[in-house]
Amino acid sequence: MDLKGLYREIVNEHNLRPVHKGEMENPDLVLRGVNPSCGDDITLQLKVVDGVIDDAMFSGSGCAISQASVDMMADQIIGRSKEDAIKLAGTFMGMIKGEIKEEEQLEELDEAAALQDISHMPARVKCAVLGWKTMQEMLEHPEKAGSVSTEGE
Amino acid sequence: MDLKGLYREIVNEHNLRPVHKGEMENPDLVLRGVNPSCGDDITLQLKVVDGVIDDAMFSGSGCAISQASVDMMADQIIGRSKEDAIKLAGTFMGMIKGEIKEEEQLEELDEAAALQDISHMPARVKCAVLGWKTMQEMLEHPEKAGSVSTEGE
Amino acid sequence: MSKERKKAGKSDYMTPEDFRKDFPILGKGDYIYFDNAATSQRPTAVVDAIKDFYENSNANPLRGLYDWSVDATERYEHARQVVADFIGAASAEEIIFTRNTTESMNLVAYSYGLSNVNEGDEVVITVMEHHSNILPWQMVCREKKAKLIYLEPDEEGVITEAEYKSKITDKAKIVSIGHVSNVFGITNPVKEIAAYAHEKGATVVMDGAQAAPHIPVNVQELDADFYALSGHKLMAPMGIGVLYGKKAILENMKPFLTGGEMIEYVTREDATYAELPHKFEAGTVNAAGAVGLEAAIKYLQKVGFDFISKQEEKLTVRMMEGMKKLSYIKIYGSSDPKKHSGIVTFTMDGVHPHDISSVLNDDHVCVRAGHHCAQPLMQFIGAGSTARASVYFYNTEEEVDRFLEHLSKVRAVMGYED
Amino acid sequence: MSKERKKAGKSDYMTPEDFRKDFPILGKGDYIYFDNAATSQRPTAVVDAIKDFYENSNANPLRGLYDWSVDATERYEHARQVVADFIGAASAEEIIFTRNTTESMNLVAYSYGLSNVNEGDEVVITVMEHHSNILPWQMVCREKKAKLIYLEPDEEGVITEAEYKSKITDKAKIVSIGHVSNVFGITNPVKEIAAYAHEKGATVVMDGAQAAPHIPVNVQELDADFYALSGHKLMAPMGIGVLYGKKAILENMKPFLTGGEMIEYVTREDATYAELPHKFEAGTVNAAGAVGLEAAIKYLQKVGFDFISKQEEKLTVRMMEGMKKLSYIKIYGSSDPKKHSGIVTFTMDGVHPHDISSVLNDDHVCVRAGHHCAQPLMQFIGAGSTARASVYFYNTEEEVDRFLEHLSKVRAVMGYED
Ligand SMILES: Cc1ncc(COP(=O)(O)O)c(C=O)c1O
Ligand SMILES: Cc1ncc(COP(=O)(O)O)c(C=O)c1O
Repeated sequence: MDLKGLYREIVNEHNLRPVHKGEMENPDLVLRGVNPSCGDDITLQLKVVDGVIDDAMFSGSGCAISQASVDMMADQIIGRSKEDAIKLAGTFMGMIKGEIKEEEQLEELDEAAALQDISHMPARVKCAVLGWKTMQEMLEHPEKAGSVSTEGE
Repeated sequence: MDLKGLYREIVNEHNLRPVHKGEMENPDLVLRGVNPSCGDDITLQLKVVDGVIDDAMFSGSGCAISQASVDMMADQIIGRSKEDAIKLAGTFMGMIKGEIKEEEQLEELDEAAALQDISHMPARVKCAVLGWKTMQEMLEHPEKAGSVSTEGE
Repeated sequence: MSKERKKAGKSDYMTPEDFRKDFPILGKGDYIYFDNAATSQRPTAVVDAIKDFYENSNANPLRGLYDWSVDATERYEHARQVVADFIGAASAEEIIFTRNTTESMNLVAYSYGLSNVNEGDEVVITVMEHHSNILPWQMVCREKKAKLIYLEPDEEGVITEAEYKSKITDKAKIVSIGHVSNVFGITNPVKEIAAYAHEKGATVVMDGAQAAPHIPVNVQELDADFYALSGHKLMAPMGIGVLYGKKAILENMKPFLTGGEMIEYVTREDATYAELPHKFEAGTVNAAGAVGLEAAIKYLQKVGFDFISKQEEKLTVRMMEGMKKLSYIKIYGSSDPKKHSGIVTFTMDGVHPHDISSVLNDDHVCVRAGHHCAQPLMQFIGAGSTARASVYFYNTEEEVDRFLEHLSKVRAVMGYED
Repeated sequence: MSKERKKAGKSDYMTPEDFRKDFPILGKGDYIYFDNAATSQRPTAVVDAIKDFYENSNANPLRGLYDWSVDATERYEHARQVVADFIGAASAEEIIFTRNTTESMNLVAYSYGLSNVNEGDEVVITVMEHHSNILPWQMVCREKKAKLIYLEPDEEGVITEAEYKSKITDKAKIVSIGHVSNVFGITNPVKEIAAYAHEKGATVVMDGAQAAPHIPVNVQELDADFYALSGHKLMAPMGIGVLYGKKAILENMKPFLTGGEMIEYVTREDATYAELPHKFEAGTVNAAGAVGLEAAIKYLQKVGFDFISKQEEKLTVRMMEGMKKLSYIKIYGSSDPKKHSGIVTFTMDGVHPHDISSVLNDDHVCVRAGHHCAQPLMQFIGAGSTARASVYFYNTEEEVDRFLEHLSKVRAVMGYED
């Protein structure tokens, strides 16, 4: 796989100029996600209004793939219902694991589908899915998602 | 090496019809010698008069090589001074380790020199030297050599 | 393929000769290798797998982000999956690579035993166990002031229902049983014992060192909480073994060895541990060994347990029949050769087992003599030491005949006139 | 041989090309393998030795009385003697075969540490240690309520005399130091530390995993009480490691793992243990691994530490000079390339080490990225993660140049316009 192409075409833009990076004021849900082996360490913040994700932001640091992936994810989930977002996370992780390959399903992911090639790079899979796993976790187990000040330590 | 020849020519005679096997009355020195890995287990008994080995006997059980070797040893040490017997043990062990090969030195061992070929059978070395080691130990450390009733357990 | 042939099953038409060519050592000289219970021989496929690993994907697995390391990781984890499937584990996470059965048992004893056995509790094993399944429990019982209980077999080598039901009580915390005995060759009723032990609330450990090479194992059907085996006894390289553990149990255990590869975070004061199975695999793993184990399992599956047991049975029947003709020989364990897993342990009147082995070696016959790392069993059967001939599927009837021929002459060599 | 040539010494005329042909993997494709600190590559001689063992003397060593087992035992014990000579041990009994450095360290911690460290005592290590030389001591200190003390290096990576003299006190029971750091590559003053620690009454453990492949080691000159190393880092197979221990100390230690091969007598209640070194080698040994280690040591000796260090130095100087031209790169440890043992750990502004490694992999350059199993050191130097290029004697200047060329393009790939 031409990893360099992937960086140039997709990853760098989101890594160097992320749209959703920063601290959100009064988020409804906050959860930290970490990949111990890489040192990827993000804190995802969501605002949820009437079951719909109104805004998503992240802070923290990590490799370009983890950072870009979470930024792209934010693009995709804002405006979706919680259920929809969880479903989308399933599609993304299925794609990365190489289990979901149909164009039609992948279209749902829009730009995030560009990370499909990561499925051939097992060592980077964790980086690509960190944001999505964290999002899924916080929506399915909102009890784990406290406020920034306590969880962000 | 033709082990079978060794058994036929030397070992069997001493193993099946040992001259010095049995219990000695009132021995001066008694020591148990054991090879845990083979199960060879002998108790050597010596009578020492004026620093000279007056009689030697052994009891216990073990493989043919260990039994024959200790019987041959008894033949050789009876009538020798303690110092001489210890020296002879050194010669025997040197021979078995393959370190002593000179005819002249080996002649000292008389019939026991027949076990020289054991030096090519590392797995049986322990069997061949058990009696000699026990004898050496009890002469060098008479404090370890108690009476049959306590050591023979 | 004719109808009969199909019906008869493939293994009826296979012969050891189909496989012996895969074992270079068996073609060298006229040695008869009958010490398979100690360690098996390795087919070319296993050595080739090791070579291939080193020549094509050698790198330190699990951490590297570059191709070779990713490759090494995949091959290592693939081997883990093959092992999981081989013994019917629910998932590969339940498979921990160790050096051998002995290390597997020690891992359970140190990490599970010391944390779960308390004063007054009981640990139940049998008197037939290999030292590897005795000493670690002696350690646990000593440290924890618990009691070590021994189940005893009847004259046919069987642990009866009455025996285990009378000795496994509510006090039992751990019941650890050999699946197949390395002295009698008998297959213990581990499934039944496990069911009963579980009723009593005990955790069940099975020593599969002698079982895995000979009979199909399914840890879920046996309901083993832990199951240990050694690669070298089933044609894999030395230095690789397996511990299976139920996920729920492994997850709650403390790590045993600590160091690289088994952590998440380490600070100066403390550490958190990696997920299963890595939590239990400290330091650089033996990936080449695991890859060799995979090749061995695949080879074994190609041979098939069907053929393995048929051939072992055929050889054991022949061997025991031949030995029965020698009145001065005593065979231990079951009188039924089919219950021996290819293992025949015996003594010869007036001849020490070590002499039997040495004399046979003069004729290039390899059998073991000694306590077979089962001293309590030797004490139980009243033999300080025994001789043991153990066959595997690559041994032949002709070898058995030659062995019997040589065996029948041992007493004469030792000076007896029968 | 001309006079000059003789005087110059053999290693001046050797080149990596003299050896690369012995490593099949190095001839495959255009991969540049710069992760030698994680594991080395294996020469054909090592794989051949394993193959030869399995094809000519495969049997379970140490117990069999027949030729193959005797042969296997002799080869195994011969390997032990070769290791003893390689590290200058007084006798082969002081050499225990383990799986790797990690297991060696755990053996010391469990068997010596837990019995000799008491409440209020101190164990002294450095913040540069590999997790294998941290976690076992955290365990000992936790169990025994002792204190773990960390020596810290200065900016050049040096543990100064002032540092160790101020922190090793009469309370120190164990001082355990890496001989060569796997991150900085620096050689620690272990001999001086050992002398001081002994004065204070402490026992000295040395982690030689990174030292043994690169510099001559003499455990008696260093006065190490224990010394650990891994075969796989010096071209031996995976799955074989070494623990050296002074005889007088080993003799007084309890066994660690228990089971077959390490006992004298076993009764139902208790056991007595075999002599050194077998007391510490439970279960079927990895004889083929030991034989492979012997072959590796012999190969290493053929290459010679002279050539190894000259070549490593040459490559490291070139690499560090090249990297210094890239202003966005920061190198850790000593500014003197000669003090790096071929290990260069670095970070790149704005690019995560994992991305460096992945991008370089696209160009078939293998370097490691992460915490290198040394998280406390990462915390100390304030880098969550670093990249590491590590060379061995078979690497070439041409490879260094290509590496530098690729490295200089990483930031562009990552979207920076320098
Ligand atoms: C300094 C140091 N110590 C210990 C180790 C652990 O070695 P192993 O993983 O072979 O146990 C390593 C290598 O990873 C090392 O570099
Ligand atoms: C029944 C049984 N358990 C355990 C072991 C120990 O296996 P290893 O020496 O490979 O640890 C053996 C083999 O020696 C065995 O036969």
